[in-house]
Amino acid sequence: MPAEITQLLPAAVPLSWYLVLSAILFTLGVAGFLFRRNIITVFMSIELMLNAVNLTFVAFSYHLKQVDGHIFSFFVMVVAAAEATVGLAIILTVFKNRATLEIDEVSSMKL
Amino acid sequence: MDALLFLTFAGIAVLCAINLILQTHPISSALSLVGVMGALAVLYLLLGGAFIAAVQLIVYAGAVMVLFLFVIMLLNAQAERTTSKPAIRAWVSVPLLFTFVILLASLIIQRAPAGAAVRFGEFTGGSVANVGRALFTTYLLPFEITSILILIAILGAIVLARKEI
Amino acid sequence: MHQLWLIPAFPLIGFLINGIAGRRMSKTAVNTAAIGSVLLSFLWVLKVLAGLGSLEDAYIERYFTWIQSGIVDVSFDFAVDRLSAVMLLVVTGIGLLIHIYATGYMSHEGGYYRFFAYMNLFMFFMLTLVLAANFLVLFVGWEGVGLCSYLLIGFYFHKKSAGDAGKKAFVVNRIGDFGFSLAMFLILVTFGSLDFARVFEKVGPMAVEHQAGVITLICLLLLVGAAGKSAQLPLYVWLPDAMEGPTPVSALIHAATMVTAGVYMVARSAPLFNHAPIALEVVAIVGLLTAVMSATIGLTQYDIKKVFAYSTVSQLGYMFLGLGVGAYDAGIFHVMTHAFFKALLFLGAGSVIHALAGEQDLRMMGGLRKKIPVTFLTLFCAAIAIAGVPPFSGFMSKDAILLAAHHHAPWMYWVGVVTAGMTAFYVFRAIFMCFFGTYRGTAHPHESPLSMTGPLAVLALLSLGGGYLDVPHYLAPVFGGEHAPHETSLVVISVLAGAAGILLALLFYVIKPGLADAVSRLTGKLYTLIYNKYFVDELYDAVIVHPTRDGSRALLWKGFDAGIIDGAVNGAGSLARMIGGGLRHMQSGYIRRYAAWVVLGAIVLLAAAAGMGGAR
Amino acid sequence: MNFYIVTLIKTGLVAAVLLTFCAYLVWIERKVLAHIQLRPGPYRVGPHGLLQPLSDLIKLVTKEGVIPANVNMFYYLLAPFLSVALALVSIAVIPFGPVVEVFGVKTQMGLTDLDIGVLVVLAMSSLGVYGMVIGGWASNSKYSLMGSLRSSAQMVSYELPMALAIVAPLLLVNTLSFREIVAAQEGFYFGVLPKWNIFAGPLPQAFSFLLFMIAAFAETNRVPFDLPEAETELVAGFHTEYSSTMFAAFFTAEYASITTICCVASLLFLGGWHPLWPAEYGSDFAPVALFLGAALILFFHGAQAVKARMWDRFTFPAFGVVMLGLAGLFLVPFLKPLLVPLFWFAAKTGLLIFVFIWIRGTLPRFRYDQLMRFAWLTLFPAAVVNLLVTGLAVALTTN
Repeated sequence: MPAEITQLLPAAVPLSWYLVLSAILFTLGVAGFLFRRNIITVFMSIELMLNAVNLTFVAFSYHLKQVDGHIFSFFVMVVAAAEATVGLAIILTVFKNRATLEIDEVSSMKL
Repeated sequence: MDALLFLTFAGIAVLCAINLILQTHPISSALSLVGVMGALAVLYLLLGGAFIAAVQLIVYAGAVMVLFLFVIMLLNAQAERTTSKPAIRAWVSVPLLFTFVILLASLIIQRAPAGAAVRFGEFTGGSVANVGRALFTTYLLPFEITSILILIAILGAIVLARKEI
Repeated sequence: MHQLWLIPAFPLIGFLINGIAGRRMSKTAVNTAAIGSVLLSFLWVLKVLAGLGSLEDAYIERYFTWIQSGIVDVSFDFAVDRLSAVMLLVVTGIGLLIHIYATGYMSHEGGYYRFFAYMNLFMFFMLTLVLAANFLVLFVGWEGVGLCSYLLIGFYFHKKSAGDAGKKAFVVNRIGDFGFSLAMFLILVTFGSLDFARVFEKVGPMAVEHQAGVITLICLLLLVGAAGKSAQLPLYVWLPDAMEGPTPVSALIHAATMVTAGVYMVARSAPLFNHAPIALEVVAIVGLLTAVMSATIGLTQYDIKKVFAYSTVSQLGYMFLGLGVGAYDAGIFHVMTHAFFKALLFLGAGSVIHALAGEQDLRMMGGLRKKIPVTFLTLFCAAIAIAGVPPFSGFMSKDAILLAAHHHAPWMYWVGVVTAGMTAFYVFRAIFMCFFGTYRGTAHPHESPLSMTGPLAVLALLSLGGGYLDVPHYLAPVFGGEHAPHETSLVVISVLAGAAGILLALLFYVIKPGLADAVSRLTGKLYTLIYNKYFVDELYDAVIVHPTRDGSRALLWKGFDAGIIDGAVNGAGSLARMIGGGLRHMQSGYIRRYAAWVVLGAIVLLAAAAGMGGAR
Repeated sequence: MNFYIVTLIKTGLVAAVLLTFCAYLVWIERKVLAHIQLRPGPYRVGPHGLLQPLSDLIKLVTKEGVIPANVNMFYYLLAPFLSVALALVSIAVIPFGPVVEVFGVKTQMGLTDLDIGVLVVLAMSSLGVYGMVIGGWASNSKYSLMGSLRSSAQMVSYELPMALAIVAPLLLVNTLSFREIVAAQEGFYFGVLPKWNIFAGPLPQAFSFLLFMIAAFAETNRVPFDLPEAETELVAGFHTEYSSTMFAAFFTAEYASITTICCVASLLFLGGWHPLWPAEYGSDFAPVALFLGAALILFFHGAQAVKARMWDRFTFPAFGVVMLGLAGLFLVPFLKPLLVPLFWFAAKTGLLIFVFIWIRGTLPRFRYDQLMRFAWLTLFPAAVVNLLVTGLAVALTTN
């Protein structure tokens, strides 16, 4: 590896980099939620936000030298899986009833 | 080396995430999300979370996202049509989001523990044995409740997927 | 560990079985569950008592911490000492007999399983009450027996009078419970604990309050509670009405066990009362007044169960008199003997009623001696026991009380003696009206089945011989062993009073039947007063019930509820509607718009956090 | 830098061997199937068709790569790449033998050894779905789409029992590293019965092995679970629209994953490179005896060659000489510690692969609904019960 690059970069990654990365990913998730109109994509944006949060958990787990953060992200994954199951089933039902995946067309509670 | 790896995979994650919101076709978005997840898995490895990295791939990338792809293909979802509306919304939302991320980042940098740094290999508490021990002792109750949650989710999905609704 | 908890647990299991599955079970199965559970409980009591030996000191079993909050630290404990040992034997023994009796008595009634479920539940709560090692556990049992009493009085809930009687008992008991609750709070504040052992340990070194103080207040409040449960003045009014319940209930709950809970509680709190002589005096006077007043009412009643009900109130008065004059052991002794003969009286009365297909009026009976001989014989045993004929049980315990009363204040003795005479009179009046003379009714009397006469016989034996169980001596370690000196003359006088009562009854109702009416006409107004129970119910109605009801209706309902509360509720509703009307436009149904609001909120929060600076 | 050089050498070696083996696996499969059906199989290209894979390769590469109209080009090209890449990644965590010393360099046989090797294999196998899904979707054909839906559902469903079947032996060995798993299976009961997981106490994992193999058949889309490529009934599947090299890539991916999964099975259940019987009883000479026997048979057949196959007179003895040479290699003292474990590992894996082919020649195909019902109503509950029983046995015997 060229010496210049090695000198340019810190020997160890500051914790805040991870946290800022997480913040950026989270914001991108929010942006996806706000800009995309396809329900499935919106749903995926939520998954992105969850992933961003998981990164913070794991990063703090490293910082505190405790395994608890991993457990929390594990639970987040489980919840995400359950959420995906039910959410996708709902999307299927919505599509069956309204023949659309546009989120703005699903703005009323009744048909 | 650490920083290089971090920057590489953080870059991949951010690029994939941007691609997620820029692509109009849901399949492309889904695959971008898989990319984000893969990159995050590598970052978890760097943070000493071997188990959580593997689970990230197996559960998230291997199961949840496959489910998404599945539904997209089943519904034959098409790319979003462009409409005239987003212009106004973008004027409001983009500054809002920029404020959000800048505030968040400044808060993080302001309050992050000074001098805290991540060196690969310094923390090995995320091995399968450690996670398993914590999961089956300290977090036994949440863990068991999780199983109930999953059961309910399965039931809910089955009920929703029936023909009559 | 002697597993005390099993004692109440058995009836609880019986209750659960009958309560949950009883509807689908045969009568035999219900009987097995109900009687079996009580029998097991009784046997377990015997085993525990045998295992515990002499019981000089209380034996305590701790189970778990119940409430822990600030100074309140209550654990769920059971304890047995000699006092509760006597009560345990009485409750489970009499309870067992009455359960057996009830299988015969209730055999033709609807809601058979329900009856036994309630009875078992009652046994559970009563045993909890007796076993309690602190005031709060005792209170649990206390409330529980109140509940069961309510349920069982209103057992024939389709009859309005039964439902009303149940409610009356419940409400009157609440007044007493209110006093008990206040007493518990005061105990907690004063002694920092509700444990009997801790409280009595702390009260020991305190000075005896010759002037009213906090202990006196506690004791008076406890007395209020006891008066409610044990039907003392002025809260006795519920007990006569409680006779609406099935007769076994009257025998078990409203004669033998529950109503003596007040006596038990006061005796249990003896160390407190010993430090409050004023309260003790009040206890004695309340007891005496109750005894006299209800005895006079008993003289004039025609309903056989009412007669015995007033008799119960009167006898409870005796017990309180015993407690009040410091003869706790005599009081508890009388609790036991009274449980024997009064249970017998009620069960006998039940047998009579059963024989006459539901007739309760003494004027419609007569001459039943030949037709239902077993019932007559057993009832007669009970009557001579209660009338204080030596050497039977009533004589023993009543004399112990009277002697102590004389030792305390002679006038109390004399009033007691008069009451004893009246007791003998009204009991024998009932016996004579029922079994002698000619039959005045219409039904065809028949002797009761063995399941009923069996318990009657056992109780008769206990009524006659129960006095030889030397309870006061046994209880000496609990209350201290000072006894009033034995004075033969006093004993003779009280026996004579009893004999006079019996003879008078004989004269009035067997030899010259018309004489009673003549006397009642002669006394005129007084008789009417007594016959109508001193118009106490009417008085309570006029002074308490009506004003409360009218006041509630006018002020609380029309004024406060309809005006202020409803107004506030409606106002809140319309306010919410107004605000909602404005905010409704935010609820567009467009999820992404909601998300934008959330983001905005998050930004505000973050900005606030950033504005606070590095504050951690 | 020593590490990088050694790793590069090993990677090259493994890749070369694996890819060659995959190519020859096709030849082996065709030969075995042919013999099951009493045919000679490939025979024309080279002696006994040994050059057939090469000619197949030339054919596939030189064919025109048809790209159907209106496909999503990026994903269409990505899919085969993804398939083959993910299939090859798993081999990186699989050890082939113990730590050895070659030319003074101490190294392990295998590319790397992770603490979570088993999880990596699982993860890669679950990511393997993407190749199919994307390929089927990008082809812009309903047959492909249906096929990819079918196969992804199948893969996701069978992944569960497979993972559960893997967990049961892991309970016995208490580690997720393949090397340690194999190490835990060293030794013999009563001096003869190997302590492999299918025999090991407290609960022999033979049933888990069975479950794992069934799920492995489904994961690799092999008969009787080869719905994804049922050309005759369902117009094949996700690769219907693929041709030429891209088709070859899918093909390679499938054979690579068969190889990987058989390696995993022998590592998890069959004791890896540990011999079937102790060295005291001459297990080290088993390869010599085997290759000698093979040579003898070849010589015999060469002598017996019929007129119709004149070349056999020369080819059989030639192969016999090769076999003799192989047998001789196992007698060279300094190669022996290197080759004997490798032999045992290869023998077990090879046997399992033979079983794959054998089954293909024997069983008919499942119908799709039967396939899914079998996964969820038979295999999955069986795996759960198996895991619970194993866990109970382990819990009762430890401490």
